[in-house]
Amino acid sequence: MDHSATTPVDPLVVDAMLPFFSETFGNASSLHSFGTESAEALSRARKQVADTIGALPEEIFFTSGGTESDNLAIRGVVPFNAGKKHMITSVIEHPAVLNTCAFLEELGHEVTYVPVDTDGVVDVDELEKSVRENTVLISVMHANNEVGTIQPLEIISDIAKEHNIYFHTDAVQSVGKIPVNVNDLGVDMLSISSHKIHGPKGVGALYVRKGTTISPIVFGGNHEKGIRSGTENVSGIVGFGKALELASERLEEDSLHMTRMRDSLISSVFDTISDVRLNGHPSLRLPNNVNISFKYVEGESMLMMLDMQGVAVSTGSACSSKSLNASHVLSALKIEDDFIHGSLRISLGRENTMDDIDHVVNALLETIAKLRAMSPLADK
Amino acid sequence: MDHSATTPVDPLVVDAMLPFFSETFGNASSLHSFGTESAEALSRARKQVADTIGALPEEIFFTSGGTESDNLAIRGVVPFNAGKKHMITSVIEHPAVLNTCAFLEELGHEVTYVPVDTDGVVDVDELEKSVRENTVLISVMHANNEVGTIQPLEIISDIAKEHNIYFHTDAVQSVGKIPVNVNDLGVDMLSISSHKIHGPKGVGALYVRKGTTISPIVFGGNHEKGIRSGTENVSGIVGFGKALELASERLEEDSLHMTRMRDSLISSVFDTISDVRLNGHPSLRLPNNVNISFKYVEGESMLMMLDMQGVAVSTGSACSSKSLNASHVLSALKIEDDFIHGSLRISLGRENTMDDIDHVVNALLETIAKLRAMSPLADK
Amino acid sequence: MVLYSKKVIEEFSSPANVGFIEDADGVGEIGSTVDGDIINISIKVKDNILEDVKFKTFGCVVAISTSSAVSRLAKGKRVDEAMALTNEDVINYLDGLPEGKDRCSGFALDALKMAIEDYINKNK
Amino acid sequence: MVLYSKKVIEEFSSPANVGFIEDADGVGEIGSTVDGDIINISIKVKDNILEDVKFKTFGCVVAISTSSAVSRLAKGKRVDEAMALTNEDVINYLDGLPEGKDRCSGFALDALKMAIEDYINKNK
Ligand SMILES: Cc1ncc(COP(=O)(O)O)c(C=O)c1O
Ligand SMILES: Cc1ncc(COP(=O)(O)O)c(C=O)c1O
Repeated sequence: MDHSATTPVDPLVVDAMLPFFSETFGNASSLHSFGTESAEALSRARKQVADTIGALPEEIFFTSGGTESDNLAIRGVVPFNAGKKHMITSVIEHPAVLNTCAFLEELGHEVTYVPVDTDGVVDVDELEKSVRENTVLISVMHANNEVGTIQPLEIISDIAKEHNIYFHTDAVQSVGKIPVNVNDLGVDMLSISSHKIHGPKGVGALYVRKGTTISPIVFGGNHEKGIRSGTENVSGIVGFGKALELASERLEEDSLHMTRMRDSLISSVFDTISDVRLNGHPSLRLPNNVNISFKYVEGESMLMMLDMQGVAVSTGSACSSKSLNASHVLSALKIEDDFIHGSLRISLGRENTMDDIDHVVNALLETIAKLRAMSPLADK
Repeated sequence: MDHSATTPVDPLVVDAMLPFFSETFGNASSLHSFGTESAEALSRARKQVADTIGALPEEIFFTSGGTESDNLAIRGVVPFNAGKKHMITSVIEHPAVLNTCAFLEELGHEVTYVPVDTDGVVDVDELEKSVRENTVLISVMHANNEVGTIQPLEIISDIAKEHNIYFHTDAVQSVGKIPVNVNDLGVDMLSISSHKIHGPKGVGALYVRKGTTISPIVFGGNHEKGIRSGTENVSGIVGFGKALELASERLEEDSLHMTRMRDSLISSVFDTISDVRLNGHPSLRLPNNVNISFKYVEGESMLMMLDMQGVAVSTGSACSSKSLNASHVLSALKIEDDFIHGSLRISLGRENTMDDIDHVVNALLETIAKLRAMSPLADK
Repeated sequence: MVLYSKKVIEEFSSPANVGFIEDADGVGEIGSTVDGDIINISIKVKDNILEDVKFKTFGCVVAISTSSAVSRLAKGKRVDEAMALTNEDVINYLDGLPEGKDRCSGFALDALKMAIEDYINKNK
Repeated sequence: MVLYSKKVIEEFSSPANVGFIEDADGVGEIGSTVDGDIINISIKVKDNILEDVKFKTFGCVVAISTSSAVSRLAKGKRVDEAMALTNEDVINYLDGLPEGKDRCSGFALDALKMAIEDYINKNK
């Protein structure tokens, strides 16, 4: 129930990877036939990734994950366009984007963080207004990892094209859950992460549209056409390719299945628990994302109590050493104080069943009842 | 016979990894118990890595491989010491170091590339002379990947300490083959790569001595104490830890075994084939490295013919579209024209046997005979 | 999650003394929904002894488990003894708290002391 | 390695016409040890026909396989026909050469033409 954090590797994916540990273990950059088998495996995986998102194999660059893909897209473009020092992003991006932007600001670049509405949709008018002469890149995520809101990328793409600005999207959460096609979305770069779609951890890819000039952020033996050096993680890449292939084959079925579970979970919670709030957009929403706030109770406590009942979820509020912080995403959605500390993200996976949903609902009922009984607020 | 390029993953390592694909697949940064099991697995691996090199667990930072570790060590230190713009390295470093240095030069930093003698040993006097007021880092590899020469790191460490300069070493080739202890070597940072020691590809580590200030080069969710963001490659890291543990348990035995094979291979070649030359240092040499040049024949042709006989090796001369280039390492060793295009690196692994050595010698005999029969030089 | 000691988890999942004391002799409450923690402690005092101590807490695992721990530690103690309880006593009782979770560890004790002061003020 | 066509590999591993022709009518040689490729082609001409063509090559897989291919293509041809051979003929004969390996693909043909010119010059 925490599939947005990570997913189990599909057994078919593990099977696909196994030969590349001890048998076909060649270095894909070696000249001998041993290395060539690995190189061929990489080519197959590259095609699997490309096919899934409507790209060409030569537009796919493998990385160590979604975080590195985001870094590469932004830092591979922004600092290398002299005179164009400005980029635009949204306030609800993943830290992989936001912290990269913060780093660029330290280096003297300028970043505009466009706000979102209370459903988490990026304010497109604001975005357009923030375009400058020297804007080189727009980076807006496809779907948000916390509240599941899907962004209007097609509209943003039009703005980017009109002003001749590169457009990157972090599609780490959307791939495998909704259709993702680089041409329909109109993006120049797109980040994917393997472990979010039943592939292994530590692998990802950046799609880079032909004609987009990008510089590397890791230097070395010029693997991946010089864009990403380092001996290729062959087994990981093979698993990633297989996972994406499976995901795209199953997309329609999985998406329907998850949507059903999602909607059933949301309506059960609303039917049985009072003082709740759905965070994120009611319909422009990932099929596997449920993000609900419960009044009078706090996130980490719910998380712990649910964990005791075998339900793993996540929360947008974490009690750290300094403060009980609401996440930057929930804050950006301007959720009321009463609700902001009691948020839960329940993210479904294709292997979940309606029985799992029943179990979660029961666990939630018990958890909320118990915690509200302890809460000084519930009585007031 | 190309173990310096990569190694098969040890079956024990694969076994250690398997549970972390589909069973214990939690995100190590998640708060629920599912994620905690992964976090514990990372801790165990961190200790395995630390123990192997005499470090503390909190001094180990996991990366996506040797290349990234080298990048992190250099780019995490050099640009963040305002006023200290100079670093020193050697001419025979791996491209992961050399190309990172080239990038820093583009950014306005200054790099001195210290030469080596004809055996590939770094000229320590030159190194000391090149120290400046504003030198912030020395990066010299422990053992060279092409010719196997082991560098006098202890001496270089004394120079670094005397002048208060950070000292990094790329130990990607030495770990698992010769003893590597960060305190004996006197280094502040040390790079390791998993796939060179029978671990999975796409994982590595950088050792960073406590008190060394280093900045990240990948930004995001602040994994690895903020030094390396990105969801941790749990299965890969577990495999890496196990591989290092095995390597250090077997070090003495493996090293002896490889030394015997190496010396037998070298003497057989010298006994049976004329006009040959051993490249690299005769004794300060990795136990698994054989690098020999054969007059009158060219590297790629040898490689191909050996490959047909099931022997995978590598060569320091590659025929590219522009020129038949000798590697920067062989060039730095000032190997004569007659020998420079006919180099072969045969790098042994612990699973090789004396029978394998016999097979290689026979394949070499046949290959050299055949190619020399075609060569216009052999007759002249 | 293993971050927390067994004792913390125990205290969190089976807390003692949950509730408001209707005719309390002293009440202490700290926090707000903005801060995200509210701890309410009410006490009943008889013959200078804390006969009853109850808490209601909105907050994280540490907020709840320390509240419960404080209520147990204080109950049955003399007023001066209860006032002498330290943060360390609470943390020891819970077999330690994980690093970085010390922010709210003192809140429950603060609320108790507020309640005791409330009692003392009322009986001056 | 699969970079190379089957035909290239075949030609490389079982080359035809290896050797120097002792009493050659024409010899062409290009390259040096510094460059790293040396191709020597010698020819025997009778009645305006290349009766024999032999090569000796120091170089990479492409250098050797194109040398062998050129020797096969030229042998038995009239002098003018041999002079008319193109790089494309050689590459077609080898079922193509991988990208980035075109540097030395013309050397063998150049050496052949040097040998033919040598023959023509000698017989002027
Ligand atoms: C939207 C989004 N972007 C980027 C990432 C980072 O990807 P990875 O976990 O592969 O580093 C994540 C996942 O944590 C994510 O949800
Ligand atoms: C000396 C040396 N440094 C760095 C590397 C790069 O490590 P990795 O292959 O893990 O990127 C290698 C291997 O290619 C190496 O031999």
